[in-house]
Amino acid sequence: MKIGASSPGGSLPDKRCGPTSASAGNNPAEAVSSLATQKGQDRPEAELERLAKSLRRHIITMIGTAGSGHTGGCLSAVEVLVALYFKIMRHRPQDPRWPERDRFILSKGHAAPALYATLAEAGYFPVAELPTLRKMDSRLQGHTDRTITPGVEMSAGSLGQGLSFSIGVALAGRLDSKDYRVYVLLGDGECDEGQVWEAAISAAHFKLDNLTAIVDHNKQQLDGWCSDIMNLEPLAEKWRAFGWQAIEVDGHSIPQILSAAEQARATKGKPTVIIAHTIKGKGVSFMENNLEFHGRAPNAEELAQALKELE
Amino acid sequence: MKIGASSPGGSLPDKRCGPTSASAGNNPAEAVSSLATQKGQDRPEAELERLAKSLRRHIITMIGTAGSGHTGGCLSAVEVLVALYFKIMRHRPQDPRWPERDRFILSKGHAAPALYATLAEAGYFPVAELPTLRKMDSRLQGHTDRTITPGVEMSAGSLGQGLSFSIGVALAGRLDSKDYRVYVLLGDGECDEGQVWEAAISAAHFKLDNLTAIVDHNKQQLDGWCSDIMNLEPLAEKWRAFGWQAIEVDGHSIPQILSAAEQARATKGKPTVIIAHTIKGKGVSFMENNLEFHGRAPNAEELAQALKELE
Amino acid sequence: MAREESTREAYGRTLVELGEANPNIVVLDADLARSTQSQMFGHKFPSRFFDLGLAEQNMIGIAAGLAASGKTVFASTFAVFASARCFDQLRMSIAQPRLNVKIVASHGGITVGEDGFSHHAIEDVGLMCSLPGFTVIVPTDAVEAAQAIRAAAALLGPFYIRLSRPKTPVIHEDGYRFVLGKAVTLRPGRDATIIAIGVMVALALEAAHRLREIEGIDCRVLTMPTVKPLDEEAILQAARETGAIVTAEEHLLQGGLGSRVAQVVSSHQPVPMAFIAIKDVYSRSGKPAQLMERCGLTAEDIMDGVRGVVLRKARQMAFRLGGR
Amino acid sequence: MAREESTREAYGRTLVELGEANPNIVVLDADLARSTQSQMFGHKFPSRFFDLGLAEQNMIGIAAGLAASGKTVFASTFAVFASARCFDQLRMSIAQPRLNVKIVASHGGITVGEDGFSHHAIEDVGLMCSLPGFTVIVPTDAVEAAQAIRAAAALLGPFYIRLSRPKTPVIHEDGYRFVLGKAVTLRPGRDATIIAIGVMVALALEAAHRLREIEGIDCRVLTMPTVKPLDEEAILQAARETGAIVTAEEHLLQGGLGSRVAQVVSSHQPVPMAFIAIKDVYSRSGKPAQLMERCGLTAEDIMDGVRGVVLRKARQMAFRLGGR
Ligand SMILES: Cc1ncc(C[n+]2csc(CCOP(=O)(O)OP(=O)(O)O)c2C)c(N)n1
Ligand SMILES: Cc1ncc(C[n+]2csc(CCOP(=O)(O)OP(=O)(O)O)c2C)c(N)n1
Ligand SMILES: [Mg+2]
Ligand SMILES: [Mg+2]
Repeated sequence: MKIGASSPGGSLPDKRCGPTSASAGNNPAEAVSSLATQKGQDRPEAELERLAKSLRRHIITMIGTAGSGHTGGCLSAVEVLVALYFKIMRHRPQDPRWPERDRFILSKGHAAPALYATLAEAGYFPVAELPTLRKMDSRLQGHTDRTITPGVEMSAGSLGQGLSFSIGVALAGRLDSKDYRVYVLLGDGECDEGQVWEAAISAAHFKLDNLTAIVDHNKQQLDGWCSDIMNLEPLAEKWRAFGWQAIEVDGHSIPQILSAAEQARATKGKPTVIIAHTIKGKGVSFMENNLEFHGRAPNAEELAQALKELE
Repeated sequence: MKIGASSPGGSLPDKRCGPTSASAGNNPAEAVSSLATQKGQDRPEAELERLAKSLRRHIITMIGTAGSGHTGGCLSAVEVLVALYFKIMRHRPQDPRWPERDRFILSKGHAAPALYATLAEAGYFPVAELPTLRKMDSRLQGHTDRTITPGVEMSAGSLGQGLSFSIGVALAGRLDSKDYRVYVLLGDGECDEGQVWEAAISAAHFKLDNLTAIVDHNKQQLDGWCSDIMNLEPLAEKWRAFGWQAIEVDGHSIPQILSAAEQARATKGKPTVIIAHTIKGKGVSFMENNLEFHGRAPNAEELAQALKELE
Repeated sequence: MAREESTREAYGRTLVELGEANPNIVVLDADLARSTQSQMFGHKFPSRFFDLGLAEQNMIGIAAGLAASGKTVFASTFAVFASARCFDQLRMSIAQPRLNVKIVASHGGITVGEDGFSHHAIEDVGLMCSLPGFTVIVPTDAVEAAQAIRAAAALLGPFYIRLSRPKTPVIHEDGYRFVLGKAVTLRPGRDATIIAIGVMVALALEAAHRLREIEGIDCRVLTMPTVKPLDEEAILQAARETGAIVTAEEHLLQGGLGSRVAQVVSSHQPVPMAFIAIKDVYSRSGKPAQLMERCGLTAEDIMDGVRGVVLRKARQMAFRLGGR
Repeated sequence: MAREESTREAYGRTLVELGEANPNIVVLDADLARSTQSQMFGHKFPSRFFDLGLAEQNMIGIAAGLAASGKTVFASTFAVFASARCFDQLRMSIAQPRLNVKIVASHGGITVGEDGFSHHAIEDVGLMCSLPGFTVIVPTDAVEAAQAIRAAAALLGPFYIRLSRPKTPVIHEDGYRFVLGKAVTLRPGRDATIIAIGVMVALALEAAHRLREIEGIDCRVLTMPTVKPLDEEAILQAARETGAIVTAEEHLLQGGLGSRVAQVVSSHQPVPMAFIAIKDVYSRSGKPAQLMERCGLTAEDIMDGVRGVVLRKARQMAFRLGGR
């Protein structure tokens, strides 16, 4: 299962991935806050934007090649993933189960392609592997599978379960006096699931300030706009009433995501949720807010068109 | 399954049970608001208090005789049941499935004995049947069973399910242009269950103003105080953030319950939750706030002592 | 057998017909109406259609409340969510009170394909058969699905109907009449009986055909669309007359058709059996046909099963004739 | 057999012993710690005990997250809630990733008694056997329960252990050693085999004793505490040597021990079988003994089952000897 560190397809040098770099290394003092330690090696915002664009290209190419998959909800989550994997989290692509790593749990498992593209760019496995998505014997399953994909923490695909899992990981961190942080990404439609609210109550009860949830608030679920299918608003108020700090950001603004993560880290005694206002299908004109692309792949023509937009 | 109207054990004359009385009869105009129609036949508050006391005597006797059952959560719900069955709801004890009836759904199914005592006093079946609780072949099951007990709307016992059921009943009322109202009683511990919040979101989404939930907020669940086991506060805020009108009352004050129900009825476009602050084990000194009596029956001695207190 | 239609398309179409005839029908879905095809009803009768979002538990409870108020309720989502995500709700709110709710679940089995294990319902039939009061149906094709859905609508009580994602061959002729609780003999035969359901029926027919052509083994083929209650008569007749049974299902070995048939056979007429079913493992992403092959659900697998039971039956006969 | 202890008491006691030896053990409950006896661990090791309130789904997810982080996790609630209320969570979060979580469920079966059907777990064993990756154990008595819990703690991977509410006779001697995956012969015999689990074991022994005394029928009695994976060897040996099998379980006919044994037997060595199990119906409130009688779970029912299979075996023999 161990794979080469640098991916052939243009991944960033792995020292940029937080404390795996020489400067952050194993020094616990430096490892405490990856946000802090990375201050010095900040890459220009433009580079992150380029990275986001490249993730989007991977995503639509993978899904287009596979012929099925959830395009819209992958594209809306890109900036969140870029911010987490290339700025916020400390992690070691060559050592995916490094015990001190910050954890990212993808609760909205149908956005697996977005996570795979991110992991590949970060160096967990070769970018060349991405086109195997959804193919027989691929490590890149239609929905995440923790047993075969390096860097994937949880098997998902049945929605509503990731926050509970994350609480378990956060509790374990506390029990073992580890200072890793746990990030979990949920869909907004996913917040219909009762288990999310069972979990929300308990995370607040346990005062899990090492846990940050992010809701990809793209306003759509499978059958339509959330406001038509099952109105979630006021979403931030719900989380606050459940004992969480809630921060609303533009989910396509990496600086806003970073500052919310910093605020989450600084907040003691309660978990934080970042409500990331996003656009489903973001980045490709004819996919944006287009319900059809929730669960459908672009055909060859659409793919070509989309890639052109993402040049 | 049909049984005599008046129970041998001192039930109130059935004309007091809302529109089954001659004056309320089948006149739809009068049936619109049972609270209103009953204004004229208000019984003195003292009589309701006597009724509450008598329900408490039934409850502890039934559970004591059965040798098992959930004493505390029955006793905390008594005033709510008295207010509903003897003041608020229009219903016909001789015709338990009367299509126009207001519905009461006991979601916290372990409070079945409290419901049975209420139904017997209202005339659904003889008070003499109460001591068969939990016995083989009794119509009075340990937890409610809609298939055999007159007046029981839902099979319960696995917590967290009654609000969803009630929404179905409320939607059916709307589809059939019936003006019945739906009342559902939940435990506070029960509100840990995610299904309750799935249901809460959807009731608000559907603007079910014919639905009123009541939370028996006795601050205890099975393993301890809610604040220790799984903190629910701020409970009213949670419901409000989920789109409900929330009204907090002293759950042992019948006038407060009545006025909250009136406010619920008058509120259009959203469902209402009445948070009834209660005392678990209410009415028997050594049972009040005594965790032990969540799920245990009084022994002979305790029963005698409790009955003395309730004289 | 040229025509193909998915059973879920038949569902959407039939729902609309039923909705036209019966204003009492209400349809629910849990944010998968565009996949299960319940949306066809929703477009036609928006006031009687409720999409509950991603909340399967709530959907079941609401279905129960509507049914308790006199509605005939259809509730749909993917098979894995319809069974596994809300089992306690099905149990408490629908099965025990025997309320009039029809759970019509699309995307049964592994032919869901690329979505992977989270979306493969491989245990749903067993789970639903564990609910006293439920009738469980796995239609063979779109023709039978439409009729089973009508039968469910016409009868009071809880039903589970398992549909498939892909288009599948239409096997029954237009004149075919589905009878609840009855097996259907698709092919006579004396050497062994294949009892198949759902997408396995076409493969069973193919296996029987090839066994006859190549090896001269004469297989009876039954479909048993009503998995609960079973047509015990047909099973025992097959056991008596053919002396060997192979079951074939797109489901775990545990709790499904095969395990139910084995209990009937063992109780009355023990004969050699083989079970074509998914072994104790979760599947992965892949094309439906690839997954069927990996999971041992091909015509060849059925043929192997038949060869095995026929051999064991022959040994048993020889033993009988030879005495000990 | 004079001593009685409930298997859940054995659980509480064993958990504390395990917790002392292994600081890596974490215990969860869902507001039933005072009933499941997990509270004994909670009192001793409050920092490693989490009571999650009435939230079974969340409990399973949290268990998975803890296990994925290296903890050995025990999670308890009543059997009906542990299986039916969170099946999809068990499937996704624990079974498929094969995480190290031990679901120890108390209050299995109908011996729960007066609480009624909502609290009677009659389908849990079948459900849990539908989860690839899970080992499923129904201990016979408190002695075996303690050992099974230790065995589960010592092995990586998901376990389901079903315990009972009432005190039950201690059947195994103190020197007894539980071996995972192995049946235990409690009594030799040649005419038929009774395979029993849980509270049915004592009744099976009684039935065997009385059949021998009164009718001269010589029954082998096996317990099969590991319901998954089954000890196929012991089953087939019993089929070969005694030619007739009766299973006995406090569980639905559907999906339980009997259905699993029937598949093994039919696949290799078909013999007459009878199934002592709960027919397709929910039970009600009553004393455990009354419910057992109503549901056909008594020593007499087992005896009837044995008489039936012995008769069918004899007929089959006669048929064999006589030829056709
Ligand atoms: C429990 C469950 N029910 C239903 C589905 C089918 N499903 C897949 S994606 C989806 C919509 C999810 O909406 P949202 O969480 O908003 O995701 P996003 O918009 O980010 O794609 C649904 C219903 C599922 N995967 N899991
Ligand atoms: C789904 C489910 N989980 C667990 C139980 C066991 N149980 C019965 S009562 C109870 C506590 C309920 O607390 P609360 O809702 O506050 O009831 P009350 O205090 O009014 O008695 C529990 C955990 C159950 N009946 N259903
Ligand atoms: Mg969305
Ligand atoms: Mg309470």
